[in-house]
Amino acid sequence: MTITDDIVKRHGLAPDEYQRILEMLGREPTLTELGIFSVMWSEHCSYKSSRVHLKTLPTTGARVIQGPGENAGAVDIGDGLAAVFKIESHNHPSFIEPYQGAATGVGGIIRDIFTMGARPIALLNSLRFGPLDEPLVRRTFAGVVAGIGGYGNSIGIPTVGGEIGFDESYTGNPLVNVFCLGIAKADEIIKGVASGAGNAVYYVGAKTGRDGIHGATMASAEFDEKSAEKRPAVQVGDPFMEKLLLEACLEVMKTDALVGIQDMGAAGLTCSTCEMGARGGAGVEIDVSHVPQREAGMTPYEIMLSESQERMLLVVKQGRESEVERIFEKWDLHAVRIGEVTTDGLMRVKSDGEVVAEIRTESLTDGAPLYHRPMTEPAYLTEARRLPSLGAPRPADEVFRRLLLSPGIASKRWVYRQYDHMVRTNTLVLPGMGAGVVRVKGTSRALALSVDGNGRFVYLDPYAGAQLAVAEAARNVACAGGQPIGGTNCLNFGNPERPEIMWQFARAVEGIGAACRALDIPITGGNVSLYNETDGTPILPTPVLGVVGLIEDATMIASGGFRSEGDSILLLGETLDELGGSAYLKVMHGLVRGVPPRLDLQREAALLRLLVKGVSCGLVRSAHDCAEGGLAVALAECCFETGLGAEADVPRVETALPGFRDVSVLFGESASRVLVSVSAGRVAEMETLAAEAGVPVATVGRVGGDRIRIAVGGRAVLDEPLAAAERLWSDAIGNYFESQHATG
Amino acid sequence: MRARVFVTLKPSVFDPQGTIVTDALHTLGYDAVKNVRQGKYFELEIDAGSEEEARRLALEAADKLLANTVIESYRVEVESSTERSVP
Amino acid sequence: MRARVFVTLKPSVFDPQGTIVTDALHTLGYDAVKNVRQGKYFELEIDAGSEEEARRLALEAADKLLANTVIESYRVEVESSTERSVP
Amino acid sequence: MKFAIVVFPGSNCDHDAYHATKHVLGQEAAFVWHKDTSLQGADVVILPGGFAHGDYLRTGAVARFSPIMPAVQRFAEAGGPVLGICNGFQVLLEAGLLPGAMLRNRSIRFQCEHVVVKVECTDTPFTSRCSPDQLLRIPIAHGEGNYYAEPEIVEQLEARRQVIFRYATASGAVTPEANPNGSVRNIAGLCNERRNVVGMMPHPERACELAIGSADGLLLLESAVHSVGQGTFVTTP
Ligand SMILES: Nc1ncnc2c1ncn2[C@@H]1O[C@H](COP(=O)(O)OP(=O)(O)O)[C@@H](O)[C@H]1O
Ligand SMILES: [Mg+2]
Repeated sequence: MTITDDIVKRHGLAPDEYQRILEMLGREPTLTELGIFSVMWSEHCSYKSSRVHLKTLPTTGARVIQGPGENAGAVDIGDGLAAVFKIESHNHPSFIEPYQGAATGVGGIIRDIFTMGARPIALLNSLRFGPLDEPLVRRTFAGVVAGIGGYGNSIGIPTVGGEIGFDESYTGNPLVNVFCLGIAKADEIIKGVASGAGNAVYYVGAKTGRDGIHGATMASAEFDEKSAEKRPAVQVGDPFMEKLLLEACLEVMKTDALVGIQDMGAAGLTCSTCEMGARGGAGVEIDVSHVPQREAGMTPYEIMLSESQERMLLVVKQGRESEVERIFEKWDLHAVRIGEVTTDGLMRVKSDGEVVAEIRTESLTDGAPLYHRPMTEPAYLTEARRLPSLGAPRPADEVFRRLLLSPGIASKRWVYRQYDHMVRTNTLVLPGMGAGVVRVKGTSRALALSVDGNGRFVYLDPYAGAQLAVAEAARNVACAGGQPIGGTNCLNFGNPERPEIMWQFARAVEGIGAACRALDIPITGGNVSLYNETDGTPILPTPVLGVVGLIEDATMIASGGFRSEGDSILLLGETLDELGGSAYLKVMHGLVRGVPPRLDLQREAALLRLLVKGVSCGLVRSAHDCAEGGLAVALAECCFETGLGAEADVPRVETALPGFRDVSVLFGESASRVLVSVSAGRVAEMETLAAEAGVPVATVGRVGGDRIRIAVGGRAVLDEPLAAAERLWSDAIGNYFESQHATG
Repeated sequence: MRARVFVTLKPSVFDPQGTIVTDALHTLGYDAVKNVRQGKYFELEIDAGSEEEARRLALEAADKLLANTVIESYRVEVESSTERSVP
Repeated sequence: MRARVFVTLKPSVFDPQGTIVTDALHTLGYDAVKNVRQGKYFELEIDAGSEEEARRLALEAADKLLANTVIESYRVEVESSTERSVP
Repeated sequence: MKFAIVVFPGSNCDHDAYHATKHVLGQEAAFVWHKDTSLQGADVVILPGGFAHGDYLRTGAVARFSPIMPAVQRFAEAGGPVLGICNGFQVLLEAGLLPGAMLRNRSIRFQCEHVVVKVECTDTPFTSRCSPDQLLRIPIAHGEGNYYAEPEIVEQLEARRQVIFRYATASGAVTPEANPNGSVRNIAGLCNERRNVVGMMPHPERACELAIGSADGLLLLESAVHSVGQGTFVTTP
């Protein structure tokens, strides 16, 4: 078969990319080879547009055991253990088939973690949808949530947290980012390498079908009317198979019979084969006719490109084969030898003994194109960063209620109730507010986990917005008492071939880098999802940060809810006139405008230290940061958690918009602010600690009663019955489904 | 009038449930059962003037709600009036 | 040979899924659909010498495994050879 | 005292049951693989929660045919204490060791949350340390926990005092609002006629330490230790 221009184009390869292939091979590729190049050089697998930028992120640190480049990152958490974690996106598949798309997203990230020899102990997710008023969005939302639960619950890994945002830009392009964390012995981490000539290459897990062929290229192509035809068969997740794989692989890994292992994710057998070979500086030869197949008549092209789920590729030490086979048999899995490691550095694919592809492994990995794509500051920014005139503000109580009812702020209980968040009996802080906290059995430690992002801020200022995402995730784990020790990121953006999008991307990565350096959070991995657009309209740029915090003493943790009547409430940090990008502007005025809150990284770092110290010594009884919806919403959330009311009087702020003084104080989203409660007798102690840390502090109120009362500068501005407010907030999301009987 | 809707995974779509059922039947000794695919089955009571109308409604319901047409296909049968009289 | 097994909840048993589907259809405006009951549907490929044998095997499989007879009843249809030749 | 924890492929609360019995309760515990045929001389058998065989056909439907099940059956017939938790309860129903069946939750969604159950009877090996009407705070996590039995069977269960736990409000009222899944008569757990086999949807093994939200479930495991120690429930060889 000769390769025509049209065939090249249908593989999503640019003409110069095809030229590069011709040069590398020194001949025309076979169709199978072309398919292999196309998936490996797709944006999704090669990071060709993003790599030059990602290189600038800080990835090292005293605790880092494994930085980017492997299936997941790993940091040292003491006691000879490592936390292995990563975040992955499954945006496009979740739009096409919400349940299966989200479910297989969960399955994929779990494999990345246990592939490293780690037992997965926690899942989180970060989701974005269009407005819930739209039936299609409700269907997507309900399907995604059910799919995440369906997979995670079945396999028995608790989903301990997450976040959800809503904006019109996600209507045709929802975001489904899943984070998983596992625990491994630090010196037993296993890598995805193939080495040792003659070592056997094994395939284990589900049979290969025609599903997801071109999935990897699809994840890199913008959606348009025509993509409906290109839509490949949807991949169906099989959590039961994955549970067997998980247990069997962990058992095999205990034997030290493995050289390396990698899951077959995007680009399936192709990706795992050439990446393992490239990492080990070796060649790999396989014969696809040995690959277990679900359908008759599959071609080598299809077998190599299939993205069937729940499959693993292993390299086994010579002489240990039967031991490995036996363990898989115990779990009713049949490990099949499909090839072996060679010395020639080639990925050689045979079919019934006949060579159908032969490519240098590095050509597919390091040899992939690398683009310095052009960047331009988007024109929309000048206008968007100016706050238009807003008319007269609505009364504070009305704004308060509208915010509590808005799905971005409303309780996510309807969602996390569908997730098993307690299985494995490690969850010390259940979903509800702030970070999820899981203990590490066999040690005295615990880990606080949070994923955060704010597309509005990033849209208005990618550099600052990305920093704010890092800071919010770090602050959330610190509120629980966790010292941030590592991070991962999922970068969801539009089409990188547009200079404006590329500029957003580059600035956001710079922002993440600067914030992580200042807060001492090495990035150990992540994921890039580009081409998130519908008919040319991009999503809000949405980098999502996952941060892991280490808690030395699992008995000294805090959650956000107030603990006892009579406790004093202190506000750490400073409130400024900062409504830009706020939920207030979005919900009340339908605007994504203004300048996002200013972030002083030094002050944020001081705040994090103060929180960790205050929580770990038992002084801080509860801590909750002021994020979406500002101070008023944060205070309400602290009350809702435990059903204790509060009374607060907060200082005034000078504002540029004369009528908006109260609004600005109540609902502005100034960064680096946390509401903490301490027992009344220890206020002075807390104040001293804050002063020493250089963090502004003000005692603003006390816990108690059955109302939420807030005064600004001594003047009462909000006085709401707690129970009624709580009901609005807790029923808001469920009401979209129950009352309207929306279909799911 | 009664319509029955059968929803099955499209042939190319992986059916983990059917696989488990097949395995379980083999364990029970039913080796003659070569393959099982699992689907959904709905019985709809429809207030319709004619079989035609009942069929149209059932087809619409299947397309809009009962089947996930991305991965499933469906088939509708309407019980004829003689059958209907059978309890 | 192909056998189809239909498993439905017994009439006396409340069907949570069917109820939700009925409500959802009403929300979509299909008020003519008075009631929906949801069941399971299996397609079995059976290596059998006769229709009789296929039926017997399918009935056994249904009774032992596919249906929980505490709450469900089942029905088996075996495709006749003429039907079988249809693709 | 030795607890046997049966591991089916897809069990996922097996480690939790092990942790609770071994590390919290301080008793001996052992995993028993579903393909085994012996319970290794255990005094108490736990069928843990999870998704055995994926629960793809029906919860517990495939697991009941596991090679270990005849041994469980014999152990139960001999009077040994058996506790089925969540998926384990579903397996006991499918195996006919307890009457009735499970339907999808009324909401047709999976639900994970703490609930309150009221102890109805204390004369079982798993409630002997509870007091009558005691309220326990224990989490549920299931999509099919909507217990159903034919009306005559339900009457029989009531008459023979086989209902062991009912979903209740925080103040102990057995009301529809307190019923998370639609179970008939708010049934959260029941026992067989001989009272040695107990099945329950809530997860006591997830409620054995205050650090994770509740220690009420520990009472059930302590009851088992006590009952076996008293000789009330021992297998008659
Ligand atoms: N998609 C989700 N999955 C699981 N839990 C979630 C999800 N979204 C939100 N939650 C939980 O709901 C609570 C409130 O979310 P959010 O308001 O974003 O948190 P925060 O208080 O950290 O800003 C948190 O405990 C969070 O973990
Ligand atoms: Mg928030």
